[in-house]
Amino acid sequence: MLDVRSCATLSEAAGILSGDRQALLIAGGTLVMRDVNEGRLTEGTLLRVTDPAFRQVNAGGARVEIGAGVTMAAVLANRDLAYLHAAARAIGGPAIRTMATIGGNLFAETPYGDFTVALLALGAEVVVQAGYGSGRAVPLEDFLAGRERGGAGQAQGLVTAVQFTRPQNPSDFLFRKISRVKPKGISVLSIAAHLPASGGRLVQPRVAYGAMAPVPMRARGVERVLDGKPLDQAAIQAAKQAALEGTRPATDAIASDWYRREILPVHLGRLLAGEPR
Amino acid sequence: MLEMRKEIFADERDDNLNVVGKGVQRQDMPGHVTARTRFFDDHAFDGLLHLKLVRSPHHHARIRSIDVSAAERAPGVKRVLRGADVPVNKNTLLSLINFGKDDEPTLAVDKVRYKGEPVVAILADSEAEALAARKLVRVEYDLLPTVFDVEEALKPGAPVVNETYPGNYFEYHQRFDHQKLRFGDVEAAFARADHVIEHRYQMSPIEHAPTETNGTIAAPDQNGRYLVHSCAQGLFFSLDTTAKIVNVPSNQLHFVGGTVGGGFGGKVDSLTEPLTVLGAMLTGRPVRYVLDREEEMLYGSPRGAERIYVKDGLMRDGRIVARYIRSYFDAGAYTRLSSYAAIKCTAHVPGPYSIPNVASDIYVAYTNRCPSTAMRGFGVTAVDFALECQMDRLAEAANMDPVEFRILNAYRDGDMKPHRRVAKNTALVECVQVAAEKANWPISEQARRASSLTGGGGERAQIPATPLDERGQIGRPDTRNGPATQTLPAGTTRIPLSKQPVFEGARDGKPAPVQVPRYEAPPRQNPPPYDPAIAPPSLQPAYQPAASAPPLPIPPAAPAQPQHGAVRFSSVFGTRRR
Amino acid sequence: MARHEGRGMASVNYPIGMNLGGDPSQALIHSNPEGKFTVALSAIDLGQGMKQVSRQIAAETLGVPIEDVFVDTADSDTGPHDMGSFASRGTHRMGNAVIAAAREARGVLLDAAAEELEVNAADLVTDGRGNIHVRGAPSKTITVKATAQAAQFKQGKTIAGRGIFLIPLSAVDAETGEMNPNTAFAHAALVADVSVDDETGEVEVLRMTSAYELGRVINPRMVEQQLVGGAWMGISHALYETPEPYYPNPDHGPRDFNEYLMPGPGDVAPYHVTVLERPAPDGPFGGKGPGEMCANPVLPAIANAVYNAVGVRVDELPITPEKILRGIRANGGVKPGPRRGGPVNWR
Amino acid sequence: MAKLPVQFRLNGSERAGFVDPAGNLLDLLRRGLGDFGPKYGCGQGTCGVCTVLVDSEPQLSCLTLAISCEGKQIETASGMADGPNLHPLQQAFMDNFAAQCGFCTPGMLTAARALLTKNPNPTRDEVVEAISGNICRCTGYEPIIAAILAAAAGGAGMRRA
Repeated sequence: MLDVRSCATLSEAAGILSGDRQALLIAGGTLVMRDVNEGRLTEGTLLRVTDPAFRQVNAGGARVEIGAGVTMAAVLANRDLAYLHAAARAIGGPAIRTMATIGGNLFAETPYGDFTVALLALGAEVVVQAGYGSGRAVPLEDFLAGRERGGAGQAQGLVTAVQFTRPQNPSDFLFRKISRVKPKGISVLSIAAHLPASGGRLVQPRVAYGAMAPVPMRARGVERVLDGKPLDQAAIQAAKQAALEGTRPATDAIASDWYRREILPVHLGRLLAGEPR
Repeated sequence: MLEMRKEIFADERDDNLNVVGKGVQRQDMPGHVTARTRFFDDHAFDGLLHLKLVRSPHHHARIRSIDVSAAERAPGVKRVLRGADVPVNKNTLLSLINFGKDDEPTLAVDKVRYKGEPVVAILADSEAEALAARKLVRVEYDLLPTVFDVEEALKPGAPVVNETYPGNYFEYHQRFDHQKLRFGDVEAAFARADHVIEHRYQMSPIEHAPTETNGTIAAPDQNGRYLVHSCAQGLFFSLDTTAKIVNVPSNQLHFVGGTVGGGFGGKVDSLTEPLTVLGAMLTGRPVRYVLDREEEMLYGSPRGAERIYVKDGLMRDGRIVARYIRSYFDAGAYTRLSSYAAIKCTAHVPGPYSIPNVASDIYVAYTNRCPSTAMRGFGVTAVDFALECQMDRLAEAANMDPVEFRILNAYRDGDMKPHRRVAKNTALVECVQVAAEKANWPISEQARRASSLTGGGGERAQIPATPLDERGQIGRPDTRNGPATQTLPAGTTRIPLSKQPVFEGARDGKPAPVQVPRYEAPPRQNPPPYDPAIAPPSLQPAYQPAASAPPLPIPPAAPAQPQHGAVRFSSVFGTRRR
Repeated sequence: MARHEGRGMASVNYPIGMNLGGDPSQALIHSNPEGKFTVALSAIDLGQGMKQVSRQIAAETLGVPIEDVFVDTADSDTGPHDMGSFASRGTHRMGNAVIAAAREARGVLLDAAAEELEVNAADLVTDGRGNIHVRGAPSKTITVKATAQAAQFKQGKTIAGRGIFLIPLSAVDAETGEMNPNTAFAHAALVADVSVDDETGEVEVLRMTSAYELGRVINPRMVEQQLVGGAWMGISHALYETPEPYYPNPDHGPRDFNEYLMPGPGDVAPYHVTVLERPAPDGPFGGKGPGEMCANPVLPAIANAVYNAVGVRVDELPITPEKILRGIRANGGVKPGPRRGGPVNWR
Repeated sequence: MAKLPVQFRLNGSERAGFVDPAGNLLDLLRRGLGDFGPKYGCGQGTCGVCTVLVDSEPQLSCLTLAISCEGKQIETASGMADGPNLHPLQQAFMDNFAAQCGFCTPGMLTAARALLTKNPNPTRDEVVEAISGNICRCTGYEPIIAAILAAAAGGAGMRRA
């Protein structure tokens, strides 16, 4: 049977996680409790973290840190995080957003995990604490690669927070989730783009996709063709041409891999051009 | 937004009513908004056990062994049920009306025929304990070849899904692998039509997806009875099915329900009642068995898929002169209610249009998927999709506006329908006219003047001469393309008209208080006697012209039978229960 | 990118009740000593409004106020047998059974009133507000309440009635399919306006306009509920939902309401329904039953509208963006059909 | 496994129960405390029929650890009416015939209540967003949207949500 332990500090939770293979962190509950309710998770220990640091947001400065236990609703309530509101609002309905956390979203299986796509486009790092030591920052891309390799990313330790550099200009950050059902639906795909510009030209743009690979992925081909270019028709056309590089979408109940590939360039083009979906 | 058009058909109604016709508040609404409405699961019982199923992970497999010993020892587990524990472990839903053979176990014994088929039931003190114990059940399977396509399933050599029906089709009238409809000569009409247009349509399976999943609570009551909180769409239908499977007299079961969180057809199969009652009987404890959402989605019996071929003969002036439909119901692994849908579908062909030559062959095919069942529009929704898409194509081929085309071909009062009954009380023309008007879809003066009350009958009331055939004899796929065997003369009917409805209660001799239902006088024809329960159809005269037929005698009452079930009468179609 | 508007229509009929009959419904009605009636059934209310439909029919037939009638269903110990709530049979079959039971109860009620008023029961009428009086002489009157009290405490009468409605089962001919199917049919026609995105294949249902003929409407608000909710389900069937997205391949079945696609509250299409009433000769007050058919015309009307918009026929449901996109590719581009009137005559 | 105690205010009254450590709030409310207002519809967080307010915020009780509710304020649809007086949202749902089977209604009302508490004058889009996590299979949503807008127009949000 399942037991539950409450941990007053992140270190305590990290220590238990590293020592007990049957221990599992529970934050908002939207992933773990479903597994409990449906009988996939019947043994082990659920760890609750009551440490306030787990729910802390430092969003005022250039370097942003959001605790892994911060909910989507808390993101939406934070004006300093306005550039992330579209991504936070893409997660579930209001009740889910009251519960679902940034940290949980990092573990959500495709085609879920749309908030992580936004973090990926922001070049976020994941703070992972293994054992009782202190946390270390891992590039989100590496973290996701580890998740894809190892199934549960939990083996890497306790995710305590995510960090990233705040976009200079919030309007440089774009996010769009394509779903069949409105206003709330599971992803056909999602796209996030951070497009900082200098002198009318894009500088090191970062673009990420959800549901186009087993885990959220960077669109390196798109980033390459956009880098150093003005965001004009020609650049958008080139981005659409490069859109599919590296994609490995799945066929699932929502859409086929074929369809995902067909519409990704379309939606990327519309997003970059500032057109409605 | 709803608008009433009282002036249309006003002369056929008396609108001087007190409360009928008024938009007064629903009796159940205060309960709904205060959350006081009690659904089946909204009842507290002390000592409640929770039932969870082990289901087949395979689409088709032989069960080599089932080991429940570890599960039986697991914490909180009070009982583990296997097929052998089910008193009558073979049933078909329509056995209650003597239609079809028992073909479905409550818990699989020798093999599983679809992914998700129930194999073992676990009863424990909590859901969590039942779920944990579920992981401890060991079932070994030998995989069997599968078939998922309805037409593949009917080919010789296809894997046999359900041994009760070894040809993978439901058997109609102990003669055919499908239900026929024959009215006029479609082949001759195709030959002289200006266009012959044939297309294939595929209705998808649909999950009913009521927000309340299927479930039951059963509790031992006083006097050896069991109180059963049920979400069934047919209370006695479920009670009788349960009584048969757990093998108790029906009055040992006290079913309470009637307030259901959505059904749409998904709660007619008694998916949970029998096992829950059995669990309560064997443990002496109240038992709750509720499908979780994934079970409801994947194993809660969907609307069956249907594949429909429509072939039409069309004249340049837009008249449809022939329609032939070949349709396949995907029953999944067991019959449930598909056999009935095929009959209903046959009655619905060719849609609300007057077509002088119509034929159809409706098959029910077994495949290795979750058994399908009734859903909102059962037997009709899919055909309407096919027919109305086809109508759009025909209108285009005739170079006609789709609205004009519907009105031209619409059935009207007095038209003979292909199942050889006269259409009455029709209103398709008026619906099309009003919809076009509100949508601002311009139509011709002629179409605007059309009426359901005129233009029907006369020549359109005649039953044409009809070629018959013996295609699709049971066990003989080689006969599927056989020739016509004989021609029924024009005007022939064989089935007695329905008896007057029984409308009992007002025997006090008092004047009728308000309008009461009227039932139409039977038409003047006197069809010949026909009762396949007394004599199989093959022993009947091949045909009998209506004019020479004797008056219809009143059939004798069906003898009482000792089996379970609310309604008892002899088989009227299909294969009789064994 | 371009969005293309299209318009399509469909017309249908629908059989009311189990196809071949043989599906009885029964009702019991009784009054308490105050003239308040209980209708005991075993019919099922799964949201379609069985309780309220039975209640209105009972009140109308009894001639008493709606507040004086409650429907109690379903309990197999107290409610007599009913086949169930399916096949659009509730209003038609059970409605008739309730009428039969209510007529009998009303007969006793009027008998008791006649005895109190010392008149002939045949001369009595009810006003639907709780009073019984002599036809043409409203001052010669007694309340239903006083009548019920007199009947039960003075006259020794039970104000009760029982009813059954059964269309006897009939047979089907093996060779011709001849049969006596349903006796009542409802009708509908529906026009759908859609917009199709030619780069993504996505369909937006812009609006729908329909006309339904349903026999006598027992309660127009509840008819509206059925038709509006059913049209939403029709859109869902047409464009979104299925447990087997790659049928007949059984893989990728949805496991929850996220994966099982249905239109959300943001996908609602404006919808206008006009209702016609051609009473069914054998229906309760001429009623038929809108419960099942309300999704049916939506599916083909949308399919035909998509064809009108972009020239793609999708003959396999659901009409997913993928199928439309593949169709546009196969056709070498969008092929819009002729414009068909509009804009609609409603708002 | 030993049961754990948990205590909170449910619709204004102090209530307590014992639960499995990993037991969810929905089971405690329904089977432990007899509040059958919140329904079981999926156990997955995909249907919204179990929606309750935890400290005024909407949560899915099927995904909420019961023990995490210690000391909190839980409100369900069962406690919405003020004695015999319906909450304006309840009245608006009645007036707009916004329920058929009624199974999604408690969750819908709760989701709408959460909206109007924060936003007494929502737009249609905001209403749609507020109920986007709640499935209704009967009504086609339109009557529910209309009811919530009507309740807001009548001042439900400001009066008492």
